[in-house]
Amino acid sequence: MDWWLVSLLSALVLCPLLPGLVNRVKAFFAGRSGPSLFQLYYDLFKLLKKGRVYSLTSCGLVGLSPWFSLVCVVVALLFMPLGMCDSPLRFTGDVILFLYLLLLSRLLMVLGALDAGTSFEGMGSSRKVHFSALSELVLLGAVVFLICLTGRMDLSGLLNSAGVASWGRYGVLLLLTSLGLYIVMLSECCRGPFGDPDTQLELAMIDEAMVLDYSGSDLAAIRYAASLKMWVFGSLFVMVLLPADLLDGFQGWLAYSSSIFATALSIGVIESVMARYRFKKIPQVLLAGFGLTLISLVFLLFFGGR
Amino acid sequence: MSYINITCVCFPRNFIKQRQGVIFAMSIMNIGLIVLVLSGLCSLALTRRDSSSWQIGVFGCIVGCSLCLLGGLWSHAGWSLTRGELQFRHDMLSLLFQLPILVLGLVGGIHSVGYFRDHCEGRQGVYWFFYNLMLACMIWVTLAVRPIEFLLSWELMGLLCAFLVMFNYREKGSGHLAWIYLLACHASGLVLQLMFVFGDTHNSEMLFLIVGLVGFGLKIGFPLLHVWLTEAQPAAPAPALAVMSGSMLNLGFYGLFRHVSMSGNEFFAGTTFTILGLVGMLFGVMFALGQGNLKRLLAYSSMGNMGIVALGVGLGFLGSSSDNIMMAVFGMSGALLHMMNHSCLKGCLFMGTGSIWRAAGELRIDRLGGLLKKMPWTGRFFSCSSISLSGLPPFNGFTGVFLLYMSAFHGMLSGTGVVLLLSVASVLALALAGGLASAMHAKAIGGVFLGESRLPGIDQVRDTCKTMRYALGALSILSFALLLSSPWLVGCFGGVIEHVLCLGGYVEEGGLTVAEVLWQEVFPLLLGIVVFSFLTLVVVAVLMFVCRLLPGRKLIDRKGAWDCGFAKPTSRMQYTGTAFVQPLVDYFSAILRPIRQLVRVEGLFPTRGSCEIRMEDGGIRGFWGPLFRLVGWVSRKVHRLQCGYLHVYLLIMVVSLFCLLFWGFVLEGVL
Amino acid sequence: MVPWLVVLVPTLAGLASYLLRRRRWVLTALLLFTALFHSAATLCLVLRPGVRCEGSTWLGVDDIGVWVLAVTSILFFFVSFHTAMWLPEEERYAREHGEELLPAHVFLPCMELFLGTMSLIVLSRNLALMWLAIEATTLVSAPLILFRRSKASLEAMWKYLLICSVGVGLAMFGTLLVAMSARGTGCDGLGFAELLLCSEGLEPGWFLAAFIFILVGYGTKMGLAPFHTWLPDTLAEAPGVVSALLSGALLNCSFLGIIRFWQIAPQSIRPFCDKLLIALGLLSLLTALFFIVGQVDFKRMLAYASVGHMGFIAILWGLGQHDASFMHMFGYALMIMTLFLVAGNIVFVYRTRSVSRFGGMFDRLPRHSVLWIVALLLLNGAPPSPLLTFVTEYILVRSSSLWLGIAVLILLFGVFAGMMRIGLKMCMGPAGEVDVSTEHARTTERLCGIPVLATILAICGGILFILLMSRGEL
Amino acid sequence: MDGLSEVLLVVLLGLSLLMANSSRVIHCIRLVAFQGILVGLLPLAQWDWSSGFPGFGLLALVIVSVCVKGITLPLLLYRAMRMTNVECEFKPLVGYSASMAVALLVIGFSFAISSGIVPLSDASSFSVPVSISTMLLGLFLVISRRKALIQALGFLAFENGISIFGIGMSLQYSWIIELGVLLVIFALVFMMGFAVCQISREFSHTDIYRLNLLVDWDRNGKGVEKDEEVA
Repeated sequence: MDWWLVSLLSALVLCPLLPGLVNRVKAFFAGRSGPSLFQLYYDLFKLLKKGRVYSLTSCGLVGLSPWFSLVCVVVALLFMPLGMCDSPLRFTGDVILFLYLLLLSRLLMVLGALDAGTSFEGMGSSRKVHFSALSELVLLGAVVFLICLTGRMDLSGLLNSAGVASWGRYGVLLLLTSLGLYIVMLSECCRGPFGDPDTQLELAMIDEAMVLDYSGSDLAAIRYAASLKMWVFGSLFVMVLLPADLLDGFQGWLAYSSSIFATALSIGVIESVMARYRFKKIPQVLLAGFGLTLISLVFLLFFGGR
Repeated sequence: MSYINITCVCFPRNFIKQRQGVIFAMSIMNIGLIVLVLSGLCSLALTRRDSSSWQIGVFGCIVGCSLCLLGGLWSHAGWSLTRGELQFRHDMLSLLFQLPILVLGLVGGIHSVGYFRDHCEGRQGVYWFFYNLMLACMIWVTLAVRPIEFLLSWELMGLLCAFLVMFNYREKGSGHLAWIYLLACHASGLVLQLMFVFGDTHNSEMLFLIVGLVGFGLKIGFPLLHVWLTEAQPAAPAPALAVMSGSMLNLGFYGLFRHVSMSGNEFFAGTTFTILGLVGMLFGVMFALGQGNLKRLLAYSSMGNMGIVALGVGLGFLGSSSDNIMMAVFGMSGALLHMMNHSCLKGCLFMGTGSIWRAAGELRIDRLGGLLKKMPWTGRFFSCSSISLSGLPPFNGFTGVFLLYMSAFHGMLSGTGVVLLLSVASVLALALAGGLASAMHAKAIGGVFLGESRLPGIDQVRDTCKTMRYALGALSILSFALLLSSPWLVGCFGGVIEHVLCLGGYVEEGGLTVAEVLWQEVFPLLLGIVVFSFLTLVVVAVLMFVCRLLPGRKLIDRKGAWDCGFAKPTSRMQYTGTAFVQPLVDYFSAILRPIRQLVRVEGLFPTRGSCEIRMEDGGIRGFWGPLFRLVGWVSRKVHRLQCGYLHVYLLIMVVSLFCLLFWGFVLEGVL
Repeated sequence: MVPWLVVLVPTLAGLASYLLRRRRWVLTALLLFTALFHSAATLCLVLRPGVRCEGSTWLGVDDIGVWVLAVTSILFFFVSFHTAMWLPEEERYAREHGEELLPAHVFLPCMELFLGTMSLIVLSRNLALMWLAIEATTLVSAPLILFRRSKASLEAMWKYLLICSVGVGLAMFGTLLVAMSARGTGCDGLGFAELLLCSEGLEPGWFLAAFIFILVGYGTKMGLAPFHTWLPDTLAEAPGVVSALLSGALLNCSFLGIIRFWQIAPQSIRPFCDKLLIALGLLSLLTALFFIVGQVDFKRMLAYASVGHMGFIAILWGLGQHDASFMHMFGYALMIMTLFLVAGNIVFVYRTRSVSRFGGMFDRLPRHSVLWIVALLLLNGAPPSPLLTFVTEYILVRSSSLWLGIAVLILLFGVFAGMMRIGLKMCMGPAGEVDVSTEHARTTERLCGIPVLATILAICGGILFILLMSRGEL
Repeated sequence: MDGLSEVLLVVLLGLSLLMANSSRVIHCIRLVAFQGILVGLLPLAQWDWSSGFPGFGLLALVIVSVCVKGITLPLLLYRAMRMTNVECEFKPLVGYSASMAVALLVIGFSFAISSGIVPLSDASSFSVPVSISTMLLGLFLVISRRKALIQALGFLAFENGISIFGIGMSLQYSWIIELGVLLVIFALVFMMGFAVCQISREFSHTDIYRLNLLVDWDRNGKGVEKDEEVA
């Protein structure tokens, strides 16, 4: 319980490190000394101090959507079994609420982008809804697999009750599923081969294109929410991967956080060794991720002794 | 087997005691019906005097609906009586389906006052006549007992709705739409008649079931039987349309629950409903994605939502067939809850389209935009309902979908074979549908209310009159109330669920009764949902307030959208709704078959290019169109017989005379 | 006595009004008088079975006959009043536009004679006399078709004359064959009563041949497919009132002709007679479907609809649902009359019958177009119609075998689809290419009184039937 | 004395054969008139004179029917022919030699089927095939000839065939009916003659085959858009 609180706080505090970490890794690969690890903190502070400029076309939704979507992500975070301990707020079926809150945050960002009423933001949001509709499929596929594996219906139970024993039996399937989740993470956070976060070319953007017209504290909220979302998806991936009953308490927290940072490192590595996919290819990759979860499900149901 | 032995739902027949309250309730309800009918007739008679006709109409609508509401709620324990030739029966099941009718009827009446204020064309009397009679007829459907009465009310309801679809008869092609609608209504009447006759005479349960599914599916809008719903119904005036697609579609399920007893072949019913639901849900939401007209988009989403309800019912039946009461109860209650939510939200949305139509005179999404500035309240109500209808927390649309997920999860955990397969499939399909629905509603909201306005005369647009806004507001508040009250609301479904799933209070050892499941399993989950949704909203409000204190919250300036340095972004630069969903439409083009008309820009000094994407309804393209064309072709061939030559006619006569003689004397060998 | 009056008074009235052609009001008065008298006498026959003299050798009436007679009488009542209102308008228009019409002193007498001969069909208790009457109807109704002296109407009349004469000639042969089959029994002279008594003695082979000939002969007159070929031409070319009488009254009377022979059929071949009726009925429904779909002329559409309904009635009779078939006859007669009267007025305003030139009639002729839609719906059995969906169709499906019922329902649905498509195309949408002088339309709007009355009556009948059904008395 | 009646029947058969391949209208009219007279006389031929002189009713009937069928109607049609001045039938729908073959076939057919039917009475069973073939040949004329007048004649022959059957089977029913039948047939043919005159006045020809305004079959593919304005 207390370690859950600790890791919740650490998530809220440390999540801006993830982008910095990724950037450092990329800089290392590029042979540059990249921006500081804490760059995002500086940016957030600066943005919070700045005032905002709204576009004339916007109808006030611009001011609302970043904060609302941030809150959605935070509330979604509350259901996660952070630091290997079940969330105190769990209830049966909260996984659905969790996923739909993420969906809502996405929808709000999209609406905010459409509110600005410019072509690039429309483009970004249209791409966003396209990919997210498919990543929703992958996520539910993973959830179905986990439910069939663990027999639990709350997020904590799902991620946190596949212990060493089940690793012994279904390790491969868990790997496949986590791979699918990894793909979803990449596409949702627009990292890696799916989107190029630090491109200057709007035509290649997804999330960044959606936030072109934000400024000041709104932009801060968006940046923060993005990194937090990265944390959330990363911990989804990690929790599936880590055997639940291996560690707990401080070591659990340590393993958890460190593996999330490791995930960030891997993202950095991938971003620096791979080129961005064409947008036509992204749905296929997502479907491949869905295929992974489906395969693991099928194996579980038919050869898993159920 | 048939309608006869299905007794009142929540209690055995002998329980009916004509208590004072019951008698009071009955008479109140009958008075309400009478008021509806009479006011309709009066306003038709006074149609020359416009003001008095609409006053009488709306008065009768409000009074009648509220009386019926009062009577219905007063004794939900149920009653049945015989007034002269007619038999009425009222119970929980009826009440469940009456509530949307009455509430939407009431609000729709208020909305249509504003809707027709300056656009009556001297035909308000006609509108109110059909509107009030339609409401009365729907109520009668929920009260009718004997098959002949049910058929009568059913067909009358369809007819009155058809006349409402005809109401704007001057539009081009309105005749064709009205034709489609009439055909659907009549077909459902015929099939139901067949069903009742089978129930009478030919004792074949499966046939009875299938025919019933077709007949009522024609009202629900199952895939392939949905054409009238998505093509024709949007032609009706918006308030009436709200009532129709908000509460008349439900009546299809009412008929199934009331008159088609599935006992004995739950498994078949479950499989059928689930598959129909899956197909309908995905089909509806995909086609809705591609629609350019707001009304049609919403109509397709109604089809999708009916698919969701059917999915829930199917999961319920699958559960009861595999003795998995958790699955059964979760599915069924989710279906009913989603039905309620959909009625409320869809009513709000369609009335919203009415307001938009009156304010902007345009419903094509790509021609609209930026209306939120012009009509803020309509916009807010519309957007909230829209997001809610795409099944997202923290709105009421989420609760029903959530219960369906839970039911499917239970099916996965303890189901095997087909049940397992279908529940996995329904989880995945629900996920996909959720994603697509959010995209679709983003298109609707963004295209209509957000961004730069594409409307030529946007400056003249004003928000609509108060009554219409009040109607929308009332429905939005009601949907929020539905969210808050959902745990307790679901608790009331017990009797209905028992009746529909033919559980009849039967419990195996150590098992739970339906009521126990509802109160011990469903209630806490919904409570959790409600709490968290509420929490989210509160946190957002608090955050919005707190952030006002930040220095970064102060608004420095409003400038044109930056948009990577476009000097002056015009409305023609922003993404249209069509462009917004184009990747998805292309992705599903195997199903949607979009028809693309592209005018490329060419030459050194290109003139304007354009790209238009339309899509024809899948049912028409795939099935009905070819069928009707075939009949037309055959009949054109057959027309040659009436060739105008007297000699041919006489020859036909003589030849057929000899054929008959041959038949009689040689083939039959009567001699 | 009363039966004789029922036949004689219209005939004499016809002759008288031909002789007194000088004064126009006399013609109208005689027409209305005939209608009133006929309905009064029919009422008397309905209410007082004493005066029916069923057993008589020449004229008399039984329950079936009374029903058909009542339908005919009601029909003529409405039609005569409508004629009294419509004919002057038509003649005025013709005078203004220099058209040539059949003079009223030929038209009205022919109508009265038509009524007389139809009553004779119903009342005759002798098969040969009935044959005479049916042939006579052909004679007296032929000039009515010629009302507008157009080429088309002339052609229609010629076809009507020849086809019906040949058909009825075959029926004559059938009647002779009945006499042949009756030889053994010793009752000659084709009196219906004694044939009914000695029906078991009839020689089945001869009688079957007789029945087939009768079916073809009177079926031609009744409009059963494939002998219906005269019907669309005639009903389309004749003026509305005449079409109403032909389709509403004459077809039923000819069906009664067939029924008479069915009644005296020996039990051994009745099943086959029923089978014949059902087969021809299905064929008629099929014909109606395929000719109504893609029809371009709305009066022809109505004609085919009546073919379909005749088939439906035949099927009902073949299934042994005799009451139902008569109920259907009643509702059908009322509705088809309404439709033909309305169609006549529409043609009177628009001067064309081709659907493709219509559109937006709700604006031009609001009452008529509402009436048109409602009557089409009622004819196709939308509630609360005395017809198909609620009463007779329900009974049919209930009493028929599964697949027959389904087939009939599908056919009826197709007919409904075709008719409603045409009706809605005419009434809705933007205005068609025909332009109508508004005052002409306004004057015509006044002529919708009788159709409205008929529709109300039909609806009342429908509600009555539905009540009877829900009581379980049908 | 059946001999006489059988002679008459043979003659009637020959008459209808001739009618089948006579091209000139006047010729047809003569044949029909002759046929009518013979049919009218047939009852007398069948009367066995041994039993005494036939009754008044029968004689009256014979006289009337001979007058109507043999004299009045042919005269009427003759007048119609003069008014419409049609002399003969150009290229009928079925050629004359073909008509001859058809006629022979029809006669064979009718003999075949009537051999199947048991002769019920002492009356000459020979009249059954004759009547059937007369009827069928009459119908054949109606179906296969273009001119309205010849169709009317064919109808008359058809009626004659029916009455041959009635008389041959000696199905007597009350003379009122008989007279009525005669009257109706008279009126019918009268009406037909009148119609023929009308047709020739309106259309300036009496070719029924060209009389096809009223159709549902759109020959030219694009809807039946005749739209002859009513009146």
